[in-house]
Amino acid sequence: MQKIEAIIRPSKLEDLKAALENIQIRGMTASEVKGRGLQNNQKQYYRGREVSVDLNPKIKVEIVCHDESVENIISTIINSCRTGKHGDGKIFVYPLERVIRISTREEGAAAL
Amino acid sequence: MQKIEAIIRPSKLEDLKAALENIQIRGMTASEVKGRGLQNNQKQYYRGREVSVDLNPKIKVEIVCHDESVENIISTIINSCRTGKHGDGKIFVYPLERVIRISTREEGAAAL
Amino acid sequence: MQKIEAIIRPSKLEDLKAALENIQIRGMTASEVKGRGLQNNQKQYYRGREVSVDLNPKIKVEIVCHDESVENIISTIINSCRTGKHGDGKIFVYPLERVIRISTREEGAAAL
Amino acid sequence: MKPKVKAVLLIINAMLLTLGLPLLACGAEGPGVDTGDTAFVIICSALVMLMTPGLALFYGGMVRRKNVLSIIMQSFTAMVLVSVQWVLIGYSLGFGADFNHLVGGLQYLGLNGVGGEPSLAYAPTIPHQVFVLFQMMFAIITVALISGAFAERMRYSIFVVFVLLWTTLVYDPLAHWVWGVDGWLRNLGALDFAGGTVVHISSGISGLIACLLLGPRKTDGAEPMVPHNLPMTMLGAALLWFGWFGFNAGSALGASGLAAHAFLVTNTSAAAGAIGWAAAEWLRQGKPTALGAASGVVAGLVAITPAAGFVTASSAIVMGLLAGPLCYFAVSSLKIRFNYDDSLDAFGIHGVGGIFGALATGVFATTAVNSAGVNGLLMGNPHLLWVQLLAVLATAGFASIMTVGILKMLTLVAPLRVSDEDEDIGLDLTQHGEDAYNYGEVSPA
Amino acid sequence: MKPKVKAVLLIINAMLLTLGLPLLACGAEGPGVDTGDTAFVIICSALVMLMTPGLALFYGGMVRRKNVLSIIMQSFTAMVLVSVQWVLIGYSLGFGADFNHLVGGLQYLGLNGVGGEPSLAYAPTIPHQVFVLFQMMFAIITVALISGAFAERMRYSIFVVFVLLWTTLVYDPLAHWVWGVDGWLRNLGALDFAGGTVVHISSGISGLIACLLLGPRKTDGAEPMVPHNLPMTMLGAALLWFGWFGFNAGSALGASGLAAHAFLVTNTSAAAGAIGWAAAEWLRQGKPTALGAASGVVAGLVAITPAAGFVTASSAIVMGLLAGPLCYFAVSSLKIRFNYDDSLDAFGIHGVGGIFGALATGVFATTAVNSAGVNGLLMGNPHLLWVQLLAVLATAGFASIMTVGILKMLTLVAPLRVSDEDEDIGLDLTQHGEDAYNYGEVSPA
Amino acid sequence: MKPKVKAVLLIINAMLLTLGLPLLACGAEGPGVDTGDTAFVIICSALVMLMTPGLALFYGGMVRRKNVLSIIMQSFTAMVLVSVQWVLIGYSLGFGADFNHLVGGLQYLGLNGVGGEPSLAYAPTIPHQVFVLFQMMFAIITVALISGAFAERMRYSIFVVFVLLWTTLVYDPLAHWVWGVDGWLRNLGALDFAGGTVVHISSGISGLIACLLLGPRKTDGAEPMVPHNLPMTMLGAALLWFGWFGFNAGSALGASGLAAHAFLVTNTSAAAGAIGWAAAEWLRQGKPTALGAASGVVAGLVAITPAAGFVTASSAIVMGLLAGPLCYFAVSSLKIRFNYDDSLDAFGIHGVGGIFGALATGVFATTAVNSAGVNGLLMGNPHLLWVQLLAVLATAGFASIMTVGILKMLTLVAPLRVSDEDEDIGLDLTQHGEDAYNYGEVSPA
Ligand SMILES: Nc1ncnc2c1ncn2[C@@H]1O[C@H](COP(=O)(O)OP(=O)(O)O)[C@@H](O)[C@H]1O
Ligand SMILES: Nc1ncnc2c1ncn2[C@@H]1O[C@H](COP(=O)(O)OP(=O)(O)O)[C@@H](O)[C@H]1O
Ligand SMILES: Nc1ncnc2c1ncn2[C@@H]1O[C@H](COP(=O)(O)OP(=O)(O)O)[C@@H](O)[C@H]1O
Repeated sequence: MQKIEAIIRPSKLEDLKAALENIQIRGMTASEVKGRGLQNNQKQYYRGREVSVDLNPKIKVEIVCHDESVENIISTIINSCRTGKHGDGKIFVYPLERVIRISTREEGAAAL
Repeated sequence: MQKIEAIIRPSKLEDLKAALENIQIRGMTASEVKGRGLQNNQKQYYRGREVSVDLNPKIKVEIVCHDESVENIISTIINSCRTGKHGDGKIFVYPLERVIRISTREEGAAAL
Repeated sequence: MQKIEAIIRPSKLEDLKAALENIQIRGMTASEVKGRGLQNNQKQYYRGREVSVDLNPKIKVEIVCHDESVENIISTIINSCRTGKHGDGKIFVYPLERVIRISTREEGAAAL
Repeated sequence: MKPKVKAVLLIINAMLLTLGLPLLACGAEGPGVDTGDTAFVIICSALVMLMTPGLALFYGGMVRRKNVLSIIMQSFTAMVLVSVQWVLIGYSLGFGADFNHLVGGLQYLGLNGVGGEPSLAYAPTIPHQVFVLFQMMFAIITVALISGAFAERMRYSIFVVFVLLWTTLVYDPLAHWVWGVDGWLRNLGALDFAGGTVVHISSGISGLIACLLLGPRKTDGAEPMVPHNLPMTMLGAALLWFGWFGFNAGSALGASGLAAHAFLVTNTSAAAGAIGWAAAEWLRQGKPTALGAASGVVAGLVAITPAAGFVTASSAIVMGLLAGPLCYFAVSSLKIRFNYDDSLDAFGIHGVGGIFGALATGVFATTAVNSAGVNGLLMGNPHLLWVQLLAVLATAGFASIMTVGILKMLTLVAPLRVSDEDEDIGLDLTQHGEDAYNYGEVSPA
Repeated sequence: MKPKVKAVLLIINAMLLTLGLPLLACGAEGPGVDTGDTAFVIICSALVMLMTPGLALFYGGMVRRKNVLSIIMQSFTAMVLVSVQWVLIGYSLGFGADFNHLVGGLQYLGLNGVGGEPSLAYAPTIPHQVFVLFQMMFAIITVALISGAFAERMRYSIFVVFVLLWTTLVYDPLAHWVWGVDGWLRNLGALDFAGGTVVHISSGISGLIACLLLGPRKTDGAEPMVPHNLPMTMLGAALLWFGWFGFNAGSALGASGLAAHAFLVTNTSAAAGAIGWAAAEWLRQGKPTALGAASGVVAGLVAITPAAGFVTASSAIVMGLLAGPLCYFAVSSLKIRFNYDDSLDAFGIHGVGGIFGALATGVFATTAVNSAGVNGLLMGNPHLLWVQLLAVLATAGFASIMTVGILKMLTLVAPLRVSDEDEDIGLDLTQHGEDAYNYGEVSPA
Repeated sequence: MKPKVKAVLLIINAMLLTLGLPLLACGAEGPGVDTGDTAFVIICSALVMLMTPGLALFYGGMVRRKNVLSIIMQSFTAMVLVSVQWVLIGYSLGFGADFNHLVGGLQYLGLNGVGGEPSLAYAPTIPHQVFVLFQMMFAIITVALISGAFAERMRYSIFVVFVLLWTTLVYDPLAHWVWGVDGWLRNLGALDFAGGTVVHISSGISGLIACLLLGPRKTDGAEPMVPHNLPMTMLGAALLWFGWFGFNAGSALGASGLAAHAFLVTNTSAAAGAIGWAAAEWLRQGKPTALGAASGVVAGLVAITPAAGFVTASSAIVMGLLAGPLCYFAVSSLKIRFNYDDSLDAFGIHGVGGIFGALATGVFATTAVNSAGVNGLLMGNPHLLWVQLLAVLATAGFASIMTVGILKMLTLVAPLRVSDEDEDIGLDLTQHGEDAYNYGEVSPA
């Protein structure tokens, strides 16, 4: 099993959820993060002081899945979250040792 | 060393902290996340419009520990966070390469 | 590739960003977390009730990088975030399987 | 006209008649109306009205975020229901012709006969309606105050019925006892300038009874019960303070020196209350808190309410300085000691502060301030203190018994509390289907 | 004096003269000024002024967090621009000597000749300037109300120009029609005590037109459109309610029994509106919401506005009980049905509630309340209802046509909406370069 | 009575006598009291009182979230301490019988002899106590304003002592200079309708001095210093605007045409100030901000304060249009240039705007508005401008010297600032042991 972690634009979350449901993926965990990279800074102004904001709001979506689904999920993420501009985000894939469902104590594939 | 990541109900955090202290585990990092899975959606209403909320508030607890503690911690989590209903959450276990304590530069077991 | 995850004091984020830019590291993802460990609890008071807060605000910084940069980044983090007191935080290093940039579909080193 | 339309009109017309509201000339002013006094009391009514939203914020900031709408909604519910109840029956029960010194008669049902002419008995220089309005705002906030005691656990439908029953069966008679012509406490000579007994003791004691009957909030597995938004509470306290000027100064029922005096001592006691509370915290905890200062302001305001037209500014300083630490003690020690879950200290501040204020009025009152008043203990008249004590006991006793009765009766119909699971999820979602805040991008969908 | 300084002074002096503001004695009071009435209407003006920030919060809590400053800024912009416009030209267009029953003349340009003497035609017991102030606050809130219809998408620069044009070309003439001496709707005998047509119908209808012309907010890929901060909305509703006392009671233009009556029915209808709306929700959704109660309060207030000086308290209960569910139906069903994106229901509440209130005035008005009024349908005079209907149609028609004209004209100059990308990022950042909240430690740098 | 109880009573009685508060008849109205004027000034006092919580929110929204309670608490502290100080000694120092044209005598200590009779010298148509109340609210806000300059770093205990010393040693004498009968600036003919010098210049300059003495906030390793909650700031600005009507119109001390005029020009200048500031931003940054509009409102209000009873509405437009950009320049360029850390621009807005307003009064004042006033430069009288300049210099000089003295003295006792570590953690936790917000489920335990 692997964990796919996608850092995406906040405005793409709804699209992503819909796209994933289309491929029967429902389970996920999302959280708010701020990111920097190649995307331009934002300019803000407070009483004439210009503040350059280099941490842009992003959403991190974590999906744990079977090895065979990884490819499909990745391309779904890319398809629904891509605008082609810097700031679209990244996908990171991590190895995972174990998965357990708390409510039933099931392990592994059954736990998803 | 491994990292145990538990996604739990917000109302179980206090119980979990207490249970972990009982087995001498104090170090942890917690954060707010939203999750979806098999748990039912919530219904909300705004000026007659029904909004179905499919991301439920959860807490992610991360605990880095020695390999031999993993089993004990997992069962402690299950025991204190389980209600038996959908939405109790998951436990994910990840491999870890290194652990360093910033204040002392200690590495490995000494850093925890 | 590896992921470096640093749990640091909130007041050190600006210093860390500056220090990392010095070594040409710009990409990162930051988020707010709360942590407990050896650092002392805070005392708060609400209508005469003393509340002991055992989750201290921290920032989690995640940096995905090439294997050869790991050492350099770790020492940069330590140098800029260390006060020597409990609560400075930890650095965790995780193995990573894949990295993909959404905007260009590039994989691996090119995606960073 | 289409017959269907005609039928609707007839029904509406019938409703109007049933409501019994007469079609009298309100615009016509009686003789003796003073525009300055009228302007003053109308605006004071608006100020007092603002106290209930102020309370909603004061309370709202102190609950956990999952219950903030529910507590605000309870204050709004009090405003909404009592506004209508007062017009239909409440005013009449409070200020209608005396019945056995216990309650007003039904002559003002639907504000029948209440118009632009002053009520000579109650306020001879302002239109009768202005007096009705002003008193209405008192009835509203009183029942809203109680909600602090059982915050975060009562079912909303129970609250709705509770408000209607309590205001009709407890507040209206009490108002008559103390302020109504021939009310028995008034006849006895009890002093209550702006509602210490009627408003604060009655709500504080009822709150205590209610939280005892409902039982404490669930604590196991619950997140820590700390205020979710203290700036909201501070804003609420400020609005309460602001509105309280209308409450106390307006109780002079005219733009007079007495009104100015009441305003002055009100402000003084509020300030002294905050100083007293914060000083007590500083001594005991090592740090004065913002919540403490705000709570001290309210304690000082509660304490001075019955006394505002009867005591000097220096007495107000003393009363505030005592009320602050006293209420601090009540919420931090008494509550722990006796282990009741008065969530937001409706009893600890309004009950305790109100009782203290009523008795202190018996100590500090002086006819030098107000020749219509009575001298208190310090002026050599211990009698007043006994009268005040009797008023306190009568109010507390009546409010307790009635509140027990109302709640016990309601228990027969339905559970008073939400289920444990709903309490866990929070009342906003479970009672109202709403989430107070959706700040983040990871918001509901 | 240095010549440069002198030149500057001359320029400033010239500006003053160009502005045409006379240097007349404002301190001198004319005969007939009543200090009580003056105190009352001045304070009421302050209360009405507070309604616009109240609206800013009411609206602000309902938008997504990325647009909260933009909507608050729109209310502030209305306050700021109309305050100056009113002094320079607005008051004159509304209340200057009648021109063809359609608009006021220019005699009061720059408040020329407006001083401490009462205007006998409009308010004989208060300084003329007080009347100017009071009316100014109405002009401000009216245009601010419209912003709810096109929230979260209009370019700020367009909004600025829209405010100036709309208030001058729509509001000022309308105010003249209904309230100006010899205005045609006033001559016709249409009743509008405190601005149902002028304020609520005109803004509601204009909002509808504007949101149709701008088109709906982008929904694909957007976060769910749920209110970001409901306690803020509740506070806003409370401030609206509070300020509305100034709005309606102040419209009596004196501290009279009529003012008290207007205050009473205003409060009653607000309460009944909330009861009606919440009850409808309870029946249909199974849960009454806090937002629903607050919206019902506003619906009740809107409905009673034209009627406040003409109907009884029992009629106010009926009007509120009907207005609540009616507006609930408008925002939850009508809007879905006809698929327009009236973001914050400026039309659904102010338009629908305003039309209902104007017609209901024709039904419930009675000279028993106010001998200066007219009897309505229920008192056997169907004529008034037709007059009210005509006033509604004329107002709605005029507001629609003018709003279409103004916006179409503006489209020629620049796009009305922000770009899709900017809408996505939010108007706070893209229009104002600000982020409303920076709570977290991971804040911008 | 038990001897112990008796002893306590004796002590309390002694306290009362020590406080020197007489037991005089406050309820009795003297001849010449006008209920309309009284109603007006009492309500205006309440409005001015609300400005300080308004300021608390205005400032509170601008600090970082870890310091929001500390800044709100500083405003509350000013309210609380000055309320008591004013009763005990402040009023007497300000308005007691003149001593050497510099300070009031001690005859009103503990408000001795201040009752329902009007003070003929100060306000002949309202009870003396009303004048006391109204002036009290000015004393409160003045010292609260200063807190903006050294926000986010001063120790709370130092602030407490600073408030008491500053209000007694700086504000009270200054009030006497400008408003007290026989005060030297008043004798000189300096015009200050509602407190431009006394309130704004004195607080602004003292703030500047204080922030220079304390030194800047720590910036290395600090999160970016951006406002944490701008809607809170907007609400604060709205409450300030609302309360300012009481401040300026109330300064007419009666419900007169002059009051209406002051209200009108106040509103006009506020609006023009916002237009000026936002326009300057639009030109320089490309975007007008909400914070800019709110700041411009305050700048316009500050500027018009000394002039409100002396200048025309068109002058108010000009003054606002100049004050906005001037203060914008002060906070965005001057502050950077001279590198002082006036955290929330107490000097940049109140100091700079206040000085501008005082001088502009010397330019624009005209007796056509107020025959009790004086003509200014534009009416051909350059003398007034010199007098105003002198008043500015005297105020600024006195405030600076005294503030330096007070703070230097305090430095001897204890450090003025919190430790670096405490500054890092935030003042809410370290000074008050509280956390302002606990929204999340991961909240403290
Ligand atoms: N090296 C990195 N480690 C962790 N997160 C990163 C890294 N680089 C970028 N990110 C995350 O990805 C987001 C998008 O990256 P960015 O470089 O701005 O544009 P692009 O989408 O073209 O890669 C960033 O905001 C940040 O959250
Ligand atoms: N595939 C997944 N990947 C990541 N997180 C998941 C996944 N499935 C579930 N979760 C997380 O676990 C939580 C609980 O899952 P859910 O399916 O609702 O109930 P259960 O507790 O019975 O597994 C979700 O809210 C989500 O945060
Ligand atoms: N075992 C652990 N697993 C995960 N996070 C931990 C663990 N121990 C500590 N942390 C994180 O590191 C932070 C600092 O740890 P702490 O023990 O307080 O001080 P030190 O910096 O000396 O290690 C904690 O607040 C927590 O966020």
